[in-house]
Amino acid sequence: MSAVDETQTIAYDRPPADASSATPMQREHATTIFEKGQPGRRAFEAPALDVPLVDGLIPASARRAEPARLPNVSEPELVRHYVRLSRRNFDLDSGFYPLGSCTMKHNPRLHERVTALSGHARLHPLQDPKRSQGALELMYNLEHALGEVAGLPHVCLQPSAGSHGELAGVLVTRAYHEARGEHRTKVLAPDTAHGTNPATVTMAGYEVVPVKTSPDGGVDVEDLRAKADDQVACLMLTNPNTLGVFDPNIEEIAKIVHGIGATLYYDGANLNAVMGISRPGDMGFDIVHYNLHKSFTQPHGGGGPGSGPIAVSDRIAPYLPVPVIQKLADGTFDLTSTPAQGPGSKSIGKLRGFQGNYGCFVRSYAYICSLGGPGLQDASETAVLNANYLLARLQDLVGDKLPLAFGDKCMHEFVLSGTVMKREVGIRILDLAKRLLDHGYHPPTVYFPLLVDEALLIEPTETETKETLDAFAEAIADIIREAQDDPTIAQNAPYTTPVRRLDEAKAAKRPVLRQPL
Amino acid sequence: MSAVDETQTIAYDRPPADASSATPMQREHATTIFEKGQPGRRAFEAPALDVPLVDGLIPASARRAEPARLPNVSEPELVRHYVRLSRRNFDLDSGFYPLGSCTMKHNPRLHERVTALSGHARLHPLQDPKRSQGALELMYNLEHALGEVAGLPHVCLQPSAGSHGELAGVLVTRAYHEARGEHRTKVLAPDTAHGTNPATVTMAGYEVVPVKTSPDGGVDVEDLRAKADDQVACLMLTNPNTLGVFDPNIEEIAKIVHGIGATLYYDGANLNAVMGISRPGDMGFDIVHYNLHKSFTQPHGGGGPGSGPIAVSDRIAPYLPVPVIQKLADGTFDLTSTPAQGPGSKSIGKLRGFQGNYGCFVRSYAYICSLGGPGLQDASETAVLNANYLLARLQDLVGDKLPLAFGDKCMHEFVLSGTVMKREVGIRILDLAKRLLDHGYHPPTVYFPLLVDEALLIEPTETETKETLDAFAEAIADIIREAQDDPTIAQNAPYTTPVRRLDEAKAAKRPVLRQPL
Amino acid sequence: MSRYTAVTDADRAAMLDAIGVSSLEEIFEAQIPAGVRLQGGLDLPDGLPEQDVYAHLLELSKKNTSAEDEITFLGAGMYDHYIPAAIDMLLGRSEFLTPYTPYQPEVSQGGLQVMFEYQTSICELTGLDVSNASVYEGPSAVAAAGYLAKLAAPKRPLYLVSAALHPDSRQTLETLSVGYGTEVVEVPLKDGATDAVALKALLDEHGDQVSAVVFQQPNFLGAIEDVQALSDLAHEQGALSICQADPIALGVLEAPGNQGVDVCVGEGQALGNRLDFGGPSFGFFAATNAHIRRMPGRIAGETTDADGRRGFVLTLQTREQHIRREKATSNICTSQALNALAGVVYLTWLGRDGLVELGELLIQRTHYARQALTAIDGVSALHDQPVVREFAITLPSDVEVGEVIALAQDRGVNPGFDLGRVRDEWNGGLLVALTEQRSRKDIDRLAEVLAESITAARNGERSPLGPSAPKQEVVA
Amino acid sequence: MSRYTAVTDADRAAMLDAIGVSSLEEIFEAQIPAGVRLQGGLDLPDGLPEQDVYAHLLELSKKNTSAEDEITFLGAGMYDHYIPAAIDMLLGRSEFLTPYTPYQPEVSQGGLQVMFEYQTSICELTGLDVSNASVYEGPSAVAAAGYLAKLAAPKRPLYLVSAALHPDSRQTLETLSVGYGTEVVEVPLKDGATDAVALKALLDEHGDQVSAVVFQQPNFLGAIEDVQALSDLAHEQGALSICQADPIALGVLEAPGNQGVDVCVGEGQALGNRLDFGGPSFGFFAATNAHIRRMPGRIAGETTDADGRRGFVLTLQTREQHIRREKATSNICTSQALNALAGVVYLTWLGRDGLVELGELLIQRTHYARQALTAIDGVSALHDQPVVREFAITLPSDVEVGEVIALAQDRGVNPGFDLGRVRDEWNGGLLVALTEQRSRKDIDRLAEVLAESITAARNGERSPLGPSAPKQEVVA
Ligand SMILES: Cc1ncc(COP(=O)(O)O)c(C=O)c1O
Ligand SMILES: Cc1ncc(COP(=O)(O)O)c(C=O)c1O
Repeated sequence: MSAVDETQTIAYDRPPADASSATPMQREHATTIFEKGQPGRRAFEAPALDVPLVDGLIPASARRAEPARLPNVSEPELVRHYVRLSRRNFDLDSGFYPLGSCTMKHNPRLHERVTALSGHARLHPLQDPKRSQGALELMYNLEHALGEVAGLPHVCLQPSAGSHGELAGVLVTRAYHEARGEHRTKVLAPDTAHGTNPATVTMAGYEVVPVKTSPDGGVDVEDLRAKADDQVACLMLTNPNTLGVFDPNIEEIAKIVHGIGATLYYDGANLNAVMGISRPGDMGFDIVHYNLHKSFTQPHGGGGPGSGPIAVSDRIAPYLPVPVIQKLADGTFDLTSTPAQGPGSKSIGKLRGFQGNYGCFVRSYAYICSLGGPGLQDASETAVLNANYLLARLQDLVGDKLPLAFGDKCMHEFVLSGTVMKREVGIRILDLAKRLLDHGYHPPTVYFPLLVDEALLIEPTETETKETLDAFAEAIADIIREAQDDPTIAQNAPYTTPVRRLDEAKAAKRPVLRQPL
Repeated sequence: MSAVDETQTIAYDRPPADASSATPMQREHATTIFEKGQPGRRAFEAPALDVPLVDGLIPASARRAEPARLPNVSEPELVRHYVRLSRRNFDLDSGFYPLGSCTMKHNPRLHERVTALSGHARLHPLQDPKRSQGALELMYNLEHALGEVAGLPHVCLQPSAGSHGELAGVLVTRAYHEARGEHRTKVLAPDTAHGTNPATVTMAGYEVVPVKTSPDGGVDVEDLRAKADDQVACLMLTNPNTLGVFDPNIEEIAKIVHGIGATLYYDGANLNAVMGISRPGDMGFDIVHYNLHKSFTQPHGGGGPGSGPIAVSDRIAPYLPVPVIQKLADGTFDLTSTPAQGPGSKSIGKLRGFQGNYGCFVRSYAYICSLGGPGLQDASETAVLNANYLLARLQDLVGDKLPLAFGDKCMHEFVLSGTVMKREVGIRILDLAKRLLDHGYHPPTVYFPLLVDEALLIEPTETETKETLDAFAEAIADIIREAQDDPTIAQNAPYTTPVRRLDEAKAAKRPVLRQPL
Repeated sequence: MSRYTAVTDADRAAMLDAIGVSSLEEIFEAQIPAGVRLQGGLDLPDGLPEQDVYAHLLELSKKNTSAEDEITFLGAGMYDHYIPAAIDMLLGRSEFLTPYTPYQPEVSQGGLQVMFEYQTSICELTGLDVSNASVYEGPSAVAAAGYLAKLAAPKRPLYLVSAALHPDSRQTLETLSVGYGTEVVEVPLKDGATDAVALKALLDEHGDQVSAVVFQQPNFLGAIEDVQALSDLAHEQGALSICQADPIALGVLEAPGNQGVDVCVGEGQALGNRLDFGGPSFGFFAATNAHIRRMPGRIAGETTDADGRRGFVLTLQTREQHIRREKATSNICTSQALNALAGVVYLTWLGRDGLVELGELLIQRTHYARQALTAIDGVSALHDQPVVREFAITLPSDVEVGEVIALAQDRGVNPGFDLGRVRDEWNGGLLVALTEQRSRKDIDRLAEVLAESITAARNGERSPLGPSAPKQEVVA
Repeated sequence: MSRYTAVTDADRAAMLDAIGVSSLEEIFEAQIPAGVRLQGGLDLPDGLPEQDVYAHLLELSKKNTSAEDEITFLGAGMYDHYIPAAIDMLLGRSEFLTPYTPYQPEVSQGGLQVMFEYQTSICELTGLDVSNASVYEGPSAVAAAGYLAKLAAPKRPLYLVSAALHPDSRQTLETLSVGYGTEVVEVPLKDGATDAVALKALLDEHGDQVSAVVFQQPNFLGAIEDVQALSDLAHEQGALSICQADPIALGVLEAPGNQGVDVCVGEGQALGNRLDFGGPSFGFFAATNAHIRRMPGRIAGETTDADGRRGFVLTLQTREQHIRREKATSNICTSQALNALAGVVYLTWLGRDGLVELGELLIQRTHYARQALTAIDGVSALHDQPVVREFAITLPSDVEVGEVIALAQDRGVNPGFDLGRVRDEWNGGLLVALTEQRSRKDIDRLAEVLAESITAARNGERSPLGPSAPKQEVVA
């Protein structure tokens, strides 16, 4: 399951004709924890009852009739089950994971260590601010650093992920307009936008109006002008966008949006391209969300937790969610939900429980302390260098089959189009992706952005070595070469993974969403 | 690499005829960390020089001419290299590991957590005893508990592993005799003894005299009598012995040994069979060593660390290694290397640095606190039950091919003989073991004890489930059935491991013991 | 180059050469308009070696008073349960910690099966048909349930919300429903529990305007609600019954799914997740089959592979933003997979019997504590409803709750949450929470310290740190 | 049944049935003589739930003053270096933590390659040809080296041992050599370093009786020895040169292998291992090719598999106890694989440049500290030899070192090791050690506190805990 980034490897063989070579994992029938164990087994032992036993404290009507049918397993069974399950995952620590738009950069273990310190890990969210000064100081410092990176002064750490930040952003936009007595109805978003953008717009009670993409990969400025009217509350952009293209007309776009009194929203998922190089605030964005689990290396956890703080300009600040952190005259910190003025003074309210995903703040703060300003800039520069190098290698090796979709350079990621490969070689991007699994790589993002047919969105990140990029490019070339001889090999891939290609249609047709008991 | 202990599994397939099914791990060429990285890369950053720089502090003659040629890698490279290496290991948390004589029982993670507490993990060995009272109290309590299990009052925790404990045991025996003006020259050990016993005897300056094993699997009492003379300093036994046989004549043996004024030494590697059931001290042993990494679940770490405390009777106590822990009148604890009387007052001296493998003490102490007296007894009873059950299953399934070497029951482990299988089926115990790897099991101990041809020494331990034992027995039966059709399959196994059978002769003939640079 | 990057000067030269540029600057110049380039880099300090960062974060952690530094009875939504060591190990495994959402199921069976097992355990806990793979956290889960009700009944612009719903849930629901224009009407309490009579009146008044009735079990004041009654009332008017539940309490309380609840959600922190000053944790979300296609977020489902092997995939994705975009049932993408893993491992650790035993232990110790505290002169029960693991008392009116808490903390005991921070009508109230980590000894100590602190406050003693956090989250 | 076992009553019944007995007791009765059966079980308390054990072990840990609780300059063999977080993660991985010795190489390539890489790094560090995969710890490694010398020259019953060899190494060597009858003769010091003239005299006197000369680099007092000179003298009389070295210091000091040393051993704790109150750590053991077949313990070697792939196995096993039994070169079996893994990961983390940078930093800070302390009125250097990371000073004769240390610890600083505990002639001596975790600020604080404590001791102030550990490990 691990990437082959060594120079010298044993010649790659044909995949097996039959299943005769099933690995131990493939031979193992997937069995859930609910199918294991026996009544009476246990991993937990309750502390002794050390108070007098009193009956009838709970009315019978409220009492549970049937216990929840949880598993009955010993601790060794529990540990072995989940350790073995873990080995059925591909992970970043053991292989290259160039999943576009997700910024799969190295997760330093220092962050797990500091987050586990009891002063952080066992701090109750409702602890008196006077007795949680370390946490508030950390959050205050993180807000400052994030604000500097975005070039916007006011930061709210509360949102739980990028899409949550988007929702916060659109809701503060709404509050901002309403406060001015304006009831706008539409939000613009380019057709390259991530699905969370339009989904967010709907949840915030706006109508989504898509904006076309121009041949250069940026926003079609004419289309934008045409759609920019006084009913538009906001334009949501990511820059560089999901094509890895930095919008050449960003300044013009900002003018147009501000011209109609709308806000310009920055989807920060691609911030890893521009830290210390170009700041959304300087581009004219009013609101930015960050994905701490991308640019600031919060481990992805198999799909979270994440954290999606937002930063805003002065005019938006009063509407920020509460609570807000304040640094008091005496240098101590406080947490308030009713600030007299400034950020949060006309708050949209609370966006979730407590103060946000503090554990993620600790990690990202540690990361910022480790890299510092120069280090963050180096990270983005290297991310862009790695992406352009891998792009060059791939164009050199297989450019005729997998051309770049837009432009000739990229920022931190790039999109190849598989249409030629599909036509001339006979395999789809999906087949290429599945065959990559046999080579020990996690495939890039496929079929996104939707704008590009047979899209392959590749983001290597700054933490990978040149050796790894070279080996990955070779692997893609190998697969295409192999497919030119025999496309069925890739079409039937993968062969060496714990399970082979899975029937997603069947799963959706007759949903089995829990272990039957 | 994980054991298949589920009831329902896809029918086991023939192994591949060729290497066409190589897994990603098999395709990967083993590359050492010294072959990775590039000059200039680094995972470490030194703290800033915060004192005035002074030149010439070290004479040029003493300075290193050439830096040690260590790797140059970034942190991501370091992490990925070792995480990937780890996945080339079989481990107890993901599979059944019935390695005879090694007691591969479950390692609770609680022990890693408590050992990591800074009060334990960052405690300096030379800290003033008055400021390390927690550690001394823990060691004192552990000594008491171990003494109770062995039935011998005086415990020294210092030895670093079983063989180190053996050496300590033979050296205190020597000191004991010398103090009585006797200069004995021989130590007896049965032919079933583990290699460390005779090796220890030699290092302690004694001659080893092997004692025969009787048909019932115990010590041949007549042979013992014949060899028991006044030159014998000690008899080293493990009981149950490495055949899993509890010596029926243990009382008689003790009489004989004490009759000639020798000491009776208990190799505690098999203590997991008798905790709370029978105590070495009550059997007449004078000296016992424990393997905390066996009976008391210190994780094995790929070959250590371990810990081999010893317990002794009153007459031996004065010779114990120093330092010794003392509980003072005021209830506090002290560590002394010069006790006025009692244990260590005529000490053989120090056996190693400081006080022993404290980190192991913490784990084993936590284990004893978790199980308590009843739990330790339950552990041994269950270990014996599991062993006898697995023995019964195997005798039922393949008893004609793999008969039990001695007796008809066993204690916590048992030895099968593969001579019939070799003759009738045409595969050796080694082939069976290697084929088990394809089934996702770690094989039992093979070719030990030496007394039994084609020996297979199986110790399931108490922490395994009946389901696992059943599946393992079936796997052995499958392999023998498969071999009856075609022995070459097992003879060429394994097929699915990261590497196939390795050429050990080649390794020894032209030793390559380091990465050439 | 930092310790996390690996491009040496030699690498860079070779790479630029392959790209066909002479400098990295060329690449940026070619793409980024000069006007938006940042000059002179970020105004942030230089980076630090690993051990300096460790030292700094250790120092910050020591400025916090954690549950390891005091005997705490603070709950009100998050609880200091013991987390088994096996969870740390499993969550620390690279294979669980570092992958992202399982977009490639063939190499994500571990994570997908965990989701499937998680969904199973949540269905068992709530007594409902279908669970998703997690949402952000408790209050977000309540808001998500509200949105589901909105999707189910777009023409019903009201939520009836119990006054004893967690204030964070209440406020989150309000904040997020502004966008789509649903409003919140409060249902008052009667002796600490939701007033069924008042609810009926409100339902009669607003009838078909109400999309859902939202309440909490046990409620914010620790009281056990009559879930069946509240659900029946809601259904009579065609509204959904939405219940936020404490998953630990569900070990002993009837499953909401068996009491007419349509959507049961809650805060998952108590299930094997750290306090972490409030997050990350996870929100669980379960509903009846009727709402399966309105569920938010990821759902894992069972299927088979090309060779017929059992396997798992993300399914029913036509609900989701990456497919349906503006028509999605939710905008959620990254959720809380790792925290949900902790949740299912914790529930497995407890096991069928353990979950019940834990609940029974809490009921007994909580009763003992309630007796001990209300025995203090001047202290009374804020309500007399049955409780599981949390209860509310009223302190003497001549002392400031914030002062008493601060004085108790100075004595090493955190007695609980100042209810006056939430509602004026609860001034003088203290919410006290138990976990299995609070022994009888701890409870006795609490009673002792609380009595002492009340007297001290009366005698004008003041904490050097000043009173505990003043009112600031007032809802009403 | 405990939480670690899984045999239910139903399982037991089925298992006993399969075995063909009616009770477990039958199995024991059949095998264990009644006379040696334990009646009534063990006299130990009942077991405890996980969280109670955690609470108990946490309480014990808080009774210790660790390097996290005070600014410590205590070294004398083990050092408080920072351990990178990556090491915790890797050592915590089940795949490294839970297997045993790699008896089945096909499923142990991870551990075996780690041994191979470890051996490579130790060879690089020591400048010697061959390294084993670890022995127990430092002093045990010295004793093992002595045994190798005994095997190499069975007819030479003497070791000449520097008075500045670590006292634990000296005593361990003495304890273990009693058995095979080799004796230790001490080589005196001159201004803190081994006296070459005295060594020559001893060699001339004992000539062919000496199997090895044993010394330490830097020595116990922190002084850098003239390794080449000592080795040359040993070789002149056909004795081996055995050097115990501080692996951190070897980053800046000449490799012993390049200075005539035949066997270089040492304590590996400083390489990524915790203090752990003294263990587990590991001992490294390297020698010239001449002694390859006399090496103790495990050695990994390279080979190929059936398909020609590169692989690793345990090799040269004919040296070992499980093959050669009484003729083995050592009795060692289980050694310190996991600690050696930490060692090679730590060295890789430092890297080629980092190891040198660390050494240079220590040299500078140590010099600064030496200046600062000897500037204290009445304090003088115990010797003037160049040092790397540890140095010895002499406190004023009118104060008890133990008292001063205790008073300094009361003030939050542990100033070092009381040399009087080891040798009367070192009474008044204090051994001070540095690591990269002790900044200039810490050193300045040390100087301040030490001066203060000396004055306090003079003025008759006494630590409530009494003086630090009194003499008890006196060698001479
Ligand atoms: C471009 C873009 N926008 C928004 C998001 C949503 O972020 P999150 O998953 O943290 O909600 C993503 C993440 O996949 C993304 O790639
Ligand atoms: C019977 C027996 N005796 C002694 C030993 C040696 O113990 P250790 O490896 O801890 O030195 C072992 C361990 O393998 C053993 O099985």
